[in-house]
Amino acid sequence: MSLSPNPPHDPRANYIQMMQRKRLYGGLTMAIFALLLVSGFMLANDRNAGGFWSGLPHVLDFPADVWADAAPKVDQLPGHFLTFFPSLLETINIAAVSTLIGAAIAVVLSMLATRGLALWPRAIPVFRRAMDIMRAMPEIVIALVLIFVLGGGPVPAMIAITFHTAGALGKLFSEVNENADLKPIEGLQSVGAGWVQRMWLGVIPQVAPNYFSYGLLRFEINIRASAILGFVGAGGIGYELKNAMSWGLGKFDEAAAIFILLFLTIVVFDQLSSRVRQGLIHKGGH
Amino acid sequence: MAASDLYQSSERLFRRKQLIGFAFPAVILTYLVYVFFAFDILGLAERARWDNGATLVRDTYSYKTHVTRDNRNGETSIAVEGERKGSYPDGMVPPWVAASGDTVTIDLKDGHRVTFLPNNGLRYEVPGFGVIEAAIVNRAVQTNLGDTVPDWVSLSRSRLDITTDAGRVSLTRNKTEVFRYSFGWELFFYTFTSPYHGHSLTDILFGPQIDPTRSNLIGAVQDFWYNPMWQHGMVVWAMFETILMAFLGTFGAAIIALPLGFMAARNFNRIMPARFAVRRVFDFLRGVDGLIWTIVLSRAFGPGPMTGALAILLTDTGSFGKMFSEALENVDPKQIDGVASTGAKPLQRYRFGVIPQITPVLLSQVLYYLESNTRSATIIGAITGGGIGLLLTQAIITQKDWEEVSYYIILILLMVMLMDTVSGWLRRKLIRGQDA
Amino acid sequence: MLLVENLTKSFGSNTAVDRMTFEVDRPMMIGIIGRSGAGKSTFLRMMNRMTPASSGRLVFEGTDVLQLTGGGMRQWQSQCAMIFQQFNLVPRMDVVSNVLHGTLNRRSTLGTMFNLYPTEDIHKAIDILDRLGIADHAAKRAEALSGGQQQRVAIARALMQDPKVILADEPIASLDPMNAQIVMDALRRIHDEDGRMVIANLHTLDTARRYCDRVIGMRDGRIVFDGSPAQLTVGVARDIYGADETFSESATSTEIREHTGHQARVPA
Amino acid sequence: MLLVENLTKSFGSNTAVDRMTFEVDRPMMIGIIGRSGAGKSTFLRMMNRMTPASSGRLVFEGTDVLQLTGGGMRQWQSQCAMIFQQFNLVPRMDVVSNVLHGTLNRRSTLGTMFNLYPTEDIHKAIDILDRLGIADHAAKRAEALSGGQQQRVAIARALMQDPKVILADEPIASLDPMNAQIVMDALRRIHDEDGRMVIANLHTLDTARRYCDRVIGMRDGRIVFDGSPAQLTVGVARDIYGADETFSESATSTEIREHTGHQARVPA
Amino acid sequence: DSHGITEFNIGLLGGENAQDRLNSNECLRAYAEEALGVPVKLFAPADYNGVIQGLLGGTLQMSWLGASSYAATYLADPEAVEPVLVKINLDGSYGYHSIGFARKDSGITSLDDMAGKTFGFGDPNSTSGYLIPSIEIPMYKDGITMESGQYFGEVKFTGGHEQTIVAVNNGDIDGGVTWADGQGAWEDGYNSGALRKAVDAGLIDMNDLVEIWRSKPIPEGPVVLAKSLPQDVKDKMTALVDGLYEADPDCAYGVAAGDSLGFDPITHDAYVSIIEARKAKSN
Ligand SMILES: Nc1ncnc2c1ncn2[C@@H]1O[C@H](COP(=O)(O)OP(=O)(O)OP(=O)(O)O)[C@@H](O)[C@H]1O
Ligand SMILES: Nc1ncnc2c1ncn2[C@@H]1O[C@H](COP(=O)(O)OP(=O)(O)OP(=O)(O)O)[C@@H](O)[C@H]1O
Ligand SMILES: [Mg+2]
Ligand SMILES: [Mg+2]
Ligand SMILES: O=P([O-])([O-])[O-]
Repeated sequence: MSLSPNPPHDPRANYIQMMQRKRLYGGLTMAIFALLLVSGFMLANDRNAGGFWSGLPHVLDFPADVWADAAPKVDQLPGHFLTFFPSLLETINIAAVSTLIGAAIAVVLSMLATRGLALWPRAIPVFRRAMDIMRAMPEIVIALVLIFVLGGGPVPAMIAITFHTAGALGKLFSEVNENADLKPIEGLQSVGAGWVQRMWLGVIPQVAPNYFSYGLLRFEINIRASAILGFVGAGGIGYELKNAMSWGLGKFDEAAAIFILLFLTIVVFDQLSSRVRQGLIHKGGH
Repeated sequence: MAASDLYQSSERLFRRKQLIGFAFPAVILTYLVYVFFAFDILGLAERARWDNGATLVRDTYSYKTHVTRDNRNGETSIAVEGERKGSYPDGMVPPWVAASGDTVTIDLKDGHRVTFLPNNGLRYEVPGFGVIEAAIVNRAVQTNLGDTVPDWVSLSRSRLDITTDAGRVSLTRNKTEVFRYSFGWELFFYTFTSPYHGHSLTDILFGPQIDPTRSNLIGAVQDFWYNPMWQHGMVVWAMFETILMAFLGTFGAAIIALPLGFMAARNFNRIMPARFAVRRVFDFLRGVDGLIWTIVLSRAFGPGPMTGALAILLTDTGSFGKMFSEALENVDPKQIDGVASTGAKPLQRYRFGVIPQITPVLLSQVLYYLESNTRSATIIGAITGGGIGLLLTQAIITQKDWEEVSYYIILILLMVMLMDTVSGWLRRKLIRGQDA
Repeated sequence: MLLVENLTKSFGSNTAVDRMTFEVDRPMMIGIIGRSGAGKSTFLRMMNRMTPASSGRLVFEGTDVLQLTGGGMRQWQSQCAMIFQQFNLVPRMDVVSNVLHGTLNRRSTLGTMFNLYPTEDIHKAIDILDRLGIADHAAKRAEALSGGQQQRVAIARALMQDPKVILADEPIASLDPMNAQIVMDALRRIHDEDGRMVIANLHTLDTARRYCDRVIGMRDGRIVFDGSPAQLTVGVARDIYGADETFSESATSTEIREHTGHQARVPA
Repeated sequence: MLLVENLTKSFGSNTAVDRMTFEVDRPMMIGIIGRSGAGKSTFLRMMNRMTPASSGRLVFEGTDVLQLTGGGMRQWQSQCAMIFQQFNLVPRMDVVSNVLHGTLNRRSTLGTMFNLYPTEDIHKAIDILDRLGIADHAAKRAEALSGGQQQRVAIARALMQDPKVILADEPIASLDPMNAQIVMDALRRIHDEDGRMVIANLHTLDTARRYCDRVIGMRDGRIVFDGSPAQLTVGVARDIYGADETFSESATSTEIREHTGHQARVPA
Repeated sequence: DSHGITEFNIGLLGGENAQDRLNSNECLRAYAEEALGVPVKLFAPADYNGVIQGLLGGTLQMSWLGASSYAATYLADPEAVEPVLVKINLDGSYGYHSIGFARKDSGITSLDDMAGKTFGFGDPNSTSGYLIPSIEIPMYKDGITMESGQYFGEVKFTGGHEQTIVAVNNGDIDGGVTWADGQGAWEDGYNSGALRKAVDAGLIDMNDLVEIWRSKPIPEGPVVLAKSLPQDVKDKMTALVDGLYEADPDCAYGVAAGDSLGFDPITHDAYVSIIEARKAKSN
């Protein structure tokens, strides 16, 4: 009763053949992957100063040192919190501003790069490439270069993170845009609305919840990024942490205080953003 | 409803919308203004050193050759970027340098010409300005400039510095130095010490044997690989180490996070406190950033790629653990029921009821992280001492080898984009073609 | 006042509209019929300048609107309102805002982004909604309305443009017969009362016959019929639709007659 | 061979199955009917040990299966195959693999982890698929099959278990009438040819009447009818469903009769 | 002869391009491999702390530290490393100075003019870039402290010697400290040190800068070996580095980061005062 164009010969043999082929490919893939993993591990182990197995028992040495230095000075923690709070604020500000500006740029870029929305459809590949490059650029690269020109402080970090954020969010936003309903936009086009009006009134209301959700996620990532950039001289809490950590024994109490501050901030924003996003997604219905 | 009521309610509606429409940007604008002052943007504009920026940009596409005369013994040396590794061997001079006796003439471009005169003298013909002559007399710099020193000349008793569009000249008691800028990345393929310097590709491939001890191909590749200025071999290794860190970290984390994900998923672990504990562990691993893990781990494992890989592994175990457990909480129980109803053992239930469902989700998340971890590995490498990130940050911090900086940046961009492409390709390939 | 001359549109090798030519000398209600793929939508979209024409002229009151670009083109669009089968409203916005979108071309971009519409425009929007019998829904989101109500909002938006021409692309195809009638009545009333030209793509013959002053039949991109509704015999219809003798009009009728049994067969 | 005695299941204060008692002395095809919430699914799930019973006994061939634990329980599950309304296959795996899941209980955990099954099992799986008329789809992913085909794969998986009992929980509720008939025919044939006991929850009276040897009617967790299909009169049915006089069987019929007009009304 | 060790890792302190550091020390690596008969590897972490952690964790066996970095290692674990050699300058001394400097056009000529201004340190683990100035500058006159907002308007770490120089030159900070041998002409950036390197790189024009402060001589940092190494390994490595200048001056130039008279033995006692200083700066 089969209507298939190539009538079945022997389903048993066919299947076994297919299964063996699949098993071969699957096994080969797994073997290559395992080989890569194991040889990669051995290579990394070899090129590392200390070996993995010999280092494993000492994993807690550093935390133990920190603990031994900081625990007796626990009474100073609140004071340290107060001292370093302004730096934390700077870190959060860097993240917030770069998320805001980066998202704004991303909105425009993503629309210019989405088929159906683009102002210049021929230039879509240009904007796509541009976003790829912005996204591929690690923040630290831009920050360090800018520090040379602009001097230390929050601004190089802010620009660096903004740049990367624009690329990263741009890609996500354009994925959201692809799913936007084009009908309202055509409707607006038919009344003679300009491009900005079409985007603002026709697209933004549709995609805003998704934008917002991705923006929040990015904000959380950017807090880490801005803390990290402090390590290379871009100010904020990362700068303080690096100095205290570098000094080591004698200032581990400060390091611990800064670490706790930073950790709590990250966790709080992480939880906050996942709550809000959950809410958005459930409310938005998609 | 009467028309006037409708009018009013609509006007109210629009007033409210306008209010929101203004309040929202206003709040953001206020915040930006606050940050504008908190970050001292105005002061920044003053402090910004655009000349540094110009140096940076110029260095990325050009290089300078130093012609240096040691004023104590009168010897002249020529070196690219003033580095020993870029020194011209004895007897070899670039075409724009002419030496006759004690006099060395250096032809900067556009009619600029510098001459090293005997007795530590210096003569610089600047088109459209005239001739600047200077010498060390009684251990002090003497010039023909008189009182009118143009602003592109910096003069003190012990030092003269002239900066023009064509190059730079400096004169001190110890040495006289001329910098000539040329376009390109000089010595990118071979330094002067290599016999292959100055040979074209066709020469090397098809020409007669250049180095009697090695075949052309082998010698050319070796000397390129070990080029002492650019050190391509080391750079390639560094890129490889970076990718290795990302690869080991990402997949190691995925392997560890999978069983832990089950322990944190509501539908697979009924013991609330255990679930809670595992989740807090995830939060902790994630919250302590990879960079801090790097520092913590470098005590036990020392500098190197393994330390970086482990740092990525720890952070990502947190991220994956959270994502995996969420994916697990969304699995379709019907499939598990179906497998369970045949009398399958618990492991078999996971293997056939759960794994096929979550693999596409997990795989796509893991592969997405692979690309982003290549970027993280670049940063982490800058701290632990490994990979392209270290080379890059160090080159930037020493603030002179901007051409190397741009070389590294280009390589990093290519590397990340490559990883993006690879992970995207794998994602499409595996998730479409993959079967349990 | 409207002259269409050799208007042609090709998509690659496929000619969607083929040397279409006709003239209209006074505002009237025109129905365009033809089977799916005949080029009806393409013609309307070219007229509204949403799709660029391949060749030909489309002269309205002395101006070749196909030559307009940029602001001039957008101004023409604002004079030539379009109503879509799927309404094409902004679903998450309230009804009045959707109607006010009809004024976008006249207002500054920045002002419209902040919802700064003049009060008289808001009043006018309400008046139009009132005229179409849906003023009570003014503050609701468009997506909360039924299909027929949404289509009336779309008509209100068109009227808000104060257009000289209203183009309607199968305005009732997504509607049930009850709502279809309300919407067609509204369009006819607008024509009668305001004297605007209305060009409507219709997929049902009886609608065309009942509401239009002139009917144009298209087949494979070409005009194959152009005449009064009375001239539209079953034979002519068979020609237009390329149907054989089994063709029966009632199969596509949307008119609400006494025998409600047919309702279930109205194409969705 | 099967004795159910005072079998009870409570969810909190809600008693889903209430002192259910019946006995079966030889393999037969039993249909359980009753309206939604009557406890049909709960009974099957208790029998398959997917849901633990609150109290009572369920003795099969001398063993109280409710007392089994661990391996013994899983072995019982493998002898008592279950077919679900939603098929509950692994959609991303191929059909044969899904069928082979029926052997999981017999095989070592390690081997199955890597999808290693004996060749004779694979052959047997294909033979079973052949018997059910879907051998051609053996290599396809389960999700690529139609509902009726998927349900037949589920039956194949059940047969692969070589069970003494097959439990089927509304096996045709997700299927169109055509596929429903194919699936029910297959179940009946399995009973007839292999002599396995089949217990099926059904939501349509005529299916129960047509395919079963014995029908059990449940209401609010209790057995309110237990007899032959012939005894299942409209009055009894009204009792079981708690319906009034307007109850008409044909409203839920899935049988494909000559007057196809009814097809459209079959619940989806 | 494996001496009971299977590998030998050398840590290279920052201050120069990692690539160049690895390259300059490649010859030392090869000599060491030859002498020890086990694989020898070079590691160039980004900052001082990377090397310190490696020595403390026992993953690095040798390094040329700064005095303060040695003190940090010693304070964290006195049993980790021992100093064996120190670099000798061309004039036979083994010290250098911390130099305070500012832009000439800022009008600052001494610490007296720095009141209310921004002051920059380098790396927290640097002797000349932090430890010594942080102790000696407050001794310059009454009322100077190194707390932000007291005598100086702000005190911050730039991250390293190079960054301090660029920051002062840019005007990001008004004054800063870095290291120099203090010999030769100011206009050249002295004979050696971070200023000289910056001049050579064309980053700064010394005519734009003025010296505003100079520390007492600071002892050059020691070459250290892990204490846990077998004695013969220690002896071999000490002899190797000690004799490097005589055996291969080019290699010594690279390892000692410039012209020197090579390395001479030194002991822990030379750094006792630095260790005390560091203790004083800890919380
Ligand atoms: N954007 C496009 N690209 C390519 N071909 C198109 C495009 N739009 C329309 N066409 C083709 O042009 C022809 C006319 O299409 P059009 O939409 O105008 O027909 P229609 O009469 O409106 O039909 P319907 O009743 O289905 O709306 C069809 O063959 C269609 O496939
Ligand atoms: N897991 C559970 N938790 C709580 N109550 C349950 C659970 N499963 C079933 N019930 C309840 O038990 C009762 C019987 O449910 P059961 O699913 O057995 O009914 P059914 O006869 O199969 O109905 P249907 O035709 O809808 O499948 C219902 O009241 C139901 O709400
Ligand atoms: Mg159409
Ligand atoms: Mg049920
Ligand atoms: O410790 P330093 O070498 O930076 O003075």
